[in-house]
Amino acid sequence: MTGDPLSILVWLSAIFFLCGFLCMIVKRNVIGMLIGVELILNAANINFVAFGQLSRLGIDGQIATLFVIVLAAAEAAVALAITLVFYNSHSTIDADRGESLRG
Amino acid sequence: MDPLCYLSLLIFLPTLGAIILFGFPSKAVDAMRVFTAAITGVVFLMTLQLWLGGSFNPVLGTIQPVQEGVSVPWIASWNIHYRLGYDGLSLPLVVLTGFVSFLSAIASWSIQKLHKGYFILFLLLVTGMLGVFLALDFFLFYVFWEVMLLPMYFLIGVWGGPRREYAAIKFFLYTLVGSVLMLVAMLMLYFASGREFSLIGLAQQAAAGKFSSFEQTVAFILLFIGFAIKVPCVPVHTWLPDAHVEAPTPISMILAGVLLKMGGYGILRIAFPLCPLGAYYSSYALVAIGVVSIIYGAFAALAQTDFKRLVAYSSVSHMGYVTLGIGVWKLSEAHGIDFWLQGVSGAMFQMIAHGVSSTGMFFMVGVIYDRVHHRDLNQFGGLMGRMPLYSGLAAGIFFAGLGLPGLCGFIGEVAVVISTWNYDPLLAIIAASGVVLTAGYILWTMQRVYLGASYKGPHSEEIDHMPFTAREAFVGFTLLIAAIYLGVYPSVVFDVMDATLKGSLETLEKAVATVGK
Amino acid sequence: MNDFLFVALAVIAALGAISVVLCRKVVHMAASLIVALSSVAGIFFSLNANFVGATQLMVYVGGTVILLIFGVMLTSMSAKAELKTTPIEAIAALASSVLLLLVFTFTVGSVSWSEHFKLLAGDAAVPKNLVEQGSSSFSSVALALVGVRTDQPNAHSYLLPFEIISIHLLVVLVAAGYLARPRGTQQEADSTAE
Amino acid sequence: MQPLDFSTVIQTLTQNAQNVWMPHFFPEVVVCVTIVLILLASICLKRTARTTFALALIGLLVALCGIGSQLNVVGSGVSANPGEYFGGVLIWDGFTVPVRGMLLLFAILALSLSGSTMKFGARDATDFYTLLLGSTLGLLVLAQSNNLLMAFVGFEMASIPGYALVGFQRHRLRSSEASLKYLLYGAAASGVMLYGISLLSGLTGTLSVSQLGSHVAAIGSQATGATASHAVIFSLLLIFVGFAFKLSLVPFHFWAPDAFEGASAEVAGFLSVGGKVATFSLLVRMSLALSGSMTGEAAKLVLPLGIGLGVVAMASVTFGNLAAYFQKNVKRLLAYSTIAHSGYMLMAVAALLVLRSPEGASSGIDVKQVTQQCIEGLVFYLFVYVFMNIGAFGLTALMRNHFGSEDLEGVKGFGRVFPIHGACLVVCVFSLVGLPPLGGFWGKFVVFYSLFMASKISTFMMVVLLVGGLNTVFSLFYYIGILKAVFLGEPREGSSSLVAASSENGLAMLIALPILLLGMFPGAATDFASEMARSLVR
Repeated sequence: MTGDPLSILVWLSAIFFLCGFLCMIVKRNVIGMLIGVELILNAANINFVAFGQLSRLGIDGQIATLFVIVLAAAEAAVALAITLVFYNSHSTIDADRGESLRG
Repeated sequence: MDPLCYLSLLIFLPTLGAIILFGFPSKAVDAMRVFTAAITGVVFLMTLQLWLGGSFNPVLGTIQPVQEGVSVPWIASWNIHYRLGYDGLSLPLVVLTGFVSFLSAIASWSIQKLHKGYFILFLLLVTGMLGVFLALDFFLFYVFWEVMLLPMYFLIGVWGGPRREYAAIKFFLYTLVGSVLMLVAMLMLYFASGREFSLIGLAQQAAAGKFSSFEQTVAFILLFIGFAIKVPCVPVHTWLPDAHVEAPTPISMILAGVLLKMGGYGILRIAFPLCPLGAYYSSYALVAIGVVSIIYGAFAALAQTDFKRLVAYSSVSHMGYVTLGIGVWKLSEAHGIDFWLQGVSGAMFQMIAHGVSSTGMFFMVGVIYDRVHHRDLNQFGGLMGRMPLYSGLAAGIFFAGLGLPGLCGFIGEVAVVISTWNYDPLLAIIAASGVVLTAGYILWTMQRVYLGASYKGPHSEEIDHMPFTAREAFVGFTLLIAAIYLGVYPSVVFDVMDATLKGSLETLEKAVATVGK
Repeated sequence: MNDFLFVALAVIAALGAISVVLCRKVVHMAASLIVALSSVAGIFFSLNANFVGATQLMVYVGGTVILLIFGVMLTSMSAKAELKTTPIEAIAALASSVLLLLVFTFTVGSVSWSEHFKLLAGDAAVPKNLVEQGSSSFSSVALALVGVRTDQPNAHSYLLPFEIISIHLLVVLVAAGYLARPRGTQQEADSTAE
Repeated sequence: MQPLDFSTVIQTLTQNAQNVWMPHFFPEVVVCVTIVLILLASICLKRTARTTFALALIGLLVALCGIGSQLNVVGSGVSANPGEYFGGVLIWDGFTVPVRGMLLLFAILALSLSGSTMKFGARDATDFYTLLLGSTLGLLVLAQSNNLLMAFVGFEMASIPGYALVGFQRHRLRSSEASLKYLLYGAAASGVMLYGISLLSGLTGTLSVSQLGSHVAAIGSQATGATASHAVIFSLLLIFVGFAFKLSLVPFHFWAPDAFEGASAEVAGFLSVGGKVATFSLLVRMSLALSGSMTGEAAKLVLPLGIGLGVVAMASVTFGNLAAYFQKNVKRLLAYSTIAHSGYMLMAVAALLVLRSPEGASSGIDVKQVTQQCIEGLVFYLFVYVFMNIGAFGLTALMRNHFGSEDLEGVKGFGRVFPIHGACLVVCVFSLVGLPPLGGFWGKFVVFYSLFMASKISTFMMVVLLVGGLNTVFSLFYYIGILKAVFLGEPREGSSSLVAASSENGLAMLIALPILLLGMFPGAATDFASEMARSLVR
């Protein structure tokens, strides 16, 4: 790893991505998985801002981040609503408990 | 009338009838029966008009009414044409289609349920069959080939016997495999020829050596498998006994009388002219498959106790002569194409003859099945006494199937066996022994069914309740007369096709000879 | 100083992200997430991306995470609810993370970025360091969102996504509203097909 | 830094509105306005499901008319001024205009279908139609985006309402479960895709799709090229995950059967088709950009990419068909068939990449022409698919309404009780199998043809072609299972008195007729498709 700030940021975002990915795999709880998604989206955000500020991408990077933040918020809202519906009907938010759809 | 309109009308008249049938009230069963019979009758007359109406010149040996076939562009950007036409190869089969459709429409009186759907699908089927024989564009041919599948699936699957669903899907599946292979071959040739779908154009390109021998071989194998399934040749014949046994009587008649001929027709119309080299290289395989089919079919027929299954296996055996006759292609300095021409003519005649005799045999099985509700050969016997007229007609038709001289089955088989002698005497002897086996199982069957003490098996009382009707007698008589006529006066068929076959075989010979032996 | 802060923030962010994975309790996960996201916001500030940093703090940390915590509370998962990981899952996770790390190392990680851009760009547009970034990034971001680009005249203008996302938010609101609406309030709602 | 005052901004905005929004993006504007109107109407007017339905339908029809007036761009292209808008965020040309038309047409079909088969209260109707239109808007954006960020926005706009639509039947356990699964997989896939986008944009320094190729080529030609090229491949793979998810390609298909079984049949029909049309439109654009202008080292990527797509396509087709065979539920069966059909469509893209690879260019074929041929096939396939799949799902909805079941066991004899529905189902199902003279056959035919052309470059494509062909045969097994149940099975006691509403019959025939016509007279449609391809590949 070099001391180049861009490299540091790319590696940071890789770690975020990895952690998010692991969250999706390891956690069975819906909220846990959604947190994983947030991490992945943030990984992308770090990249966007880093490439925007430190390389050619320019303000496109910042704008992309803004959009991602807004979309993530919207997604989180719907996700929570769906989780609630699921919880109301299944009394659990363990994603593996949904057994009726298999095959 | 403009020939294009006339041929289109011929093909689509049954479809039109099917649409009109939609409007019939479901209760008017008799009206639907008569209507369907009338439509197919008109179709039959129209096919006769093609043959006897003076528009067909048998001496020409080319596609008629116009050299290239009458056509309009269909999908212009793909160079696909709606191209129709007929020659000595297809005309006999077109007439046969009209004939068999008409008779099986009459035989369809015996259908007991969901009449409207049955007759609609029946008429659609007729459209598909006529289309296959009249199409001169590969793509159009393919479309009609598949169009015929859909009604057939339902006709077997809904109106068939106890194992109808199994039989229907099996039939469908086998044919679909074949047509997918055909599709690949079609794409190959289309690509290699520079976007050409016209069968005549493709054949010309093939004759001019435009396709490489690798392409021709691959395409031929693909095409041949596709058609062999329909014929059916032995390794891929297993759909046939099931489909025949489970199908209702009129549909069995169509299956045996027309559908099987599409295989032979396809080989002669498409596989050979489009891939002459491939065909030449594979000729020994064809002959071998033909011989195996003859013997295997005959032995299998001997082993059957189900009357209809026996007739079905006899079809496998009889159609083996077709494959055999087509395949006996040997370049020889001495005789040129004489022997091969004889084989192919014999095969063609065999197709027509089989169309008449096996249609009749299936009909005869159906007539007795309608009464006694079983087909177990071991429980038959002595029908001659109970139903003398029926038994007499049946005997005549079975003799035709047996290949008795003077009846239609004889000529084709003899011609094929003789030409095989030139190809390979051993195979000829084996093929000839098939004739003996055929005689064996047919005579044995006749003895088991018709002779002996008066029938006392299951439902014997029904025979008295349901006498042999005039309608059934009409069908039987017509078929028997046709069988005798073809047997006594075979040149009626040979005259039509001689010039065409000779011309196309010479072209093939030339195409192969240029490449070198 | 700035560089030191930058590196420190990056380390904190990375640790936060890792602890999200390692924590077993949902609430702890959410707390770690807040730490990680806030440090990322700090990094954005130190990169002169002030607008984005502020948004990150307000919307992400202030909104999304709170939403998630609400979710935890509403579904009455007792805040202590533990999420156990079976050994097989742990092994699978370990294996896939090692695999992914390897992939990263050999693809993204091995690109020498400064070299890459020097060669790629060949123009002056590439800033050499953090300070060189224009301090105007706030207004240029805002203007690009309404379709006026001040930095590069023919670059993408984000008027359309900006506008259309408002409709999207409206639709999302409707969706969330529908799903969250109690069922009992409207009888005919239950006569949905089947 | 140029002077920035308020009036400049306002001026830009109005100019945009006058010159770009209204003439070019009229349909999108109309859809936006319709969404707002529906919500307003639900506040102001007396709420009935019918008013909302009418509003939504009128909105979509007006939007479709807007497309109709733009169609002259196809082929001619010059007078209507195609090009990139909003600084290249969106593209508006002879390809996207008809694709958007297709999407709108499809939305109209889905809307009419759900309007006539789903029975819900006024309040739910408002929400349902809003979500449907919102998702459609996302698809429209996705189909014409020329910017990776915009594509992501489109993806999310189409998906998020989709999650809610799947869970629309809140009282059903399966519905909420399905929507949760769909959501989790979808969110993960879009996150991965976004990460890929961020990497790719960082590596290339652009978000523009149309400039992607030249930028990637620039990377490949420089000293650090080797490692950077690896990174490019990695990021492309990540992006492809998002596409594959949306297209339910193996191995990202897990959500499809669950989501489609849990959702109502109408919604399943909507999700299965809409996403494909829009995503393939973008995928084609990306493939063209990637393969077109690349030279040197980077160009070597194209052939492996094409072959990779071919492998994915084969896997999808085979898996979809095999898995469908074991299904007892019609919706689930159709879900697997969707997976298979995605595979068939992907074959066209794979062929396109193979043909445009350097190996293709050096083999003496007319690359432009064969590329057009591939796109033509794909477009035609998509167009037929719109009808046949929505038809199949719609008829499943009718089965559910009349027979109260969506299981093969439960719908026995449906075709006998409702002969018109039955006939339409035959058309849809046989078209899905790909039998002539139905549209689906022609779709497969043109796709197979492009594979055949590609097999001249890479023999592997012949394998793909054969696998595709054999799968057509496999697929018969399970498709015929539907027909077997519907026609060969005996109807249940008492079902013979059921009568179908004439509106249902009308709708079913309206969907089945184009399939038949497209099969019998595909000429006009293929010509149009090739015009579209021509305006994409100049």
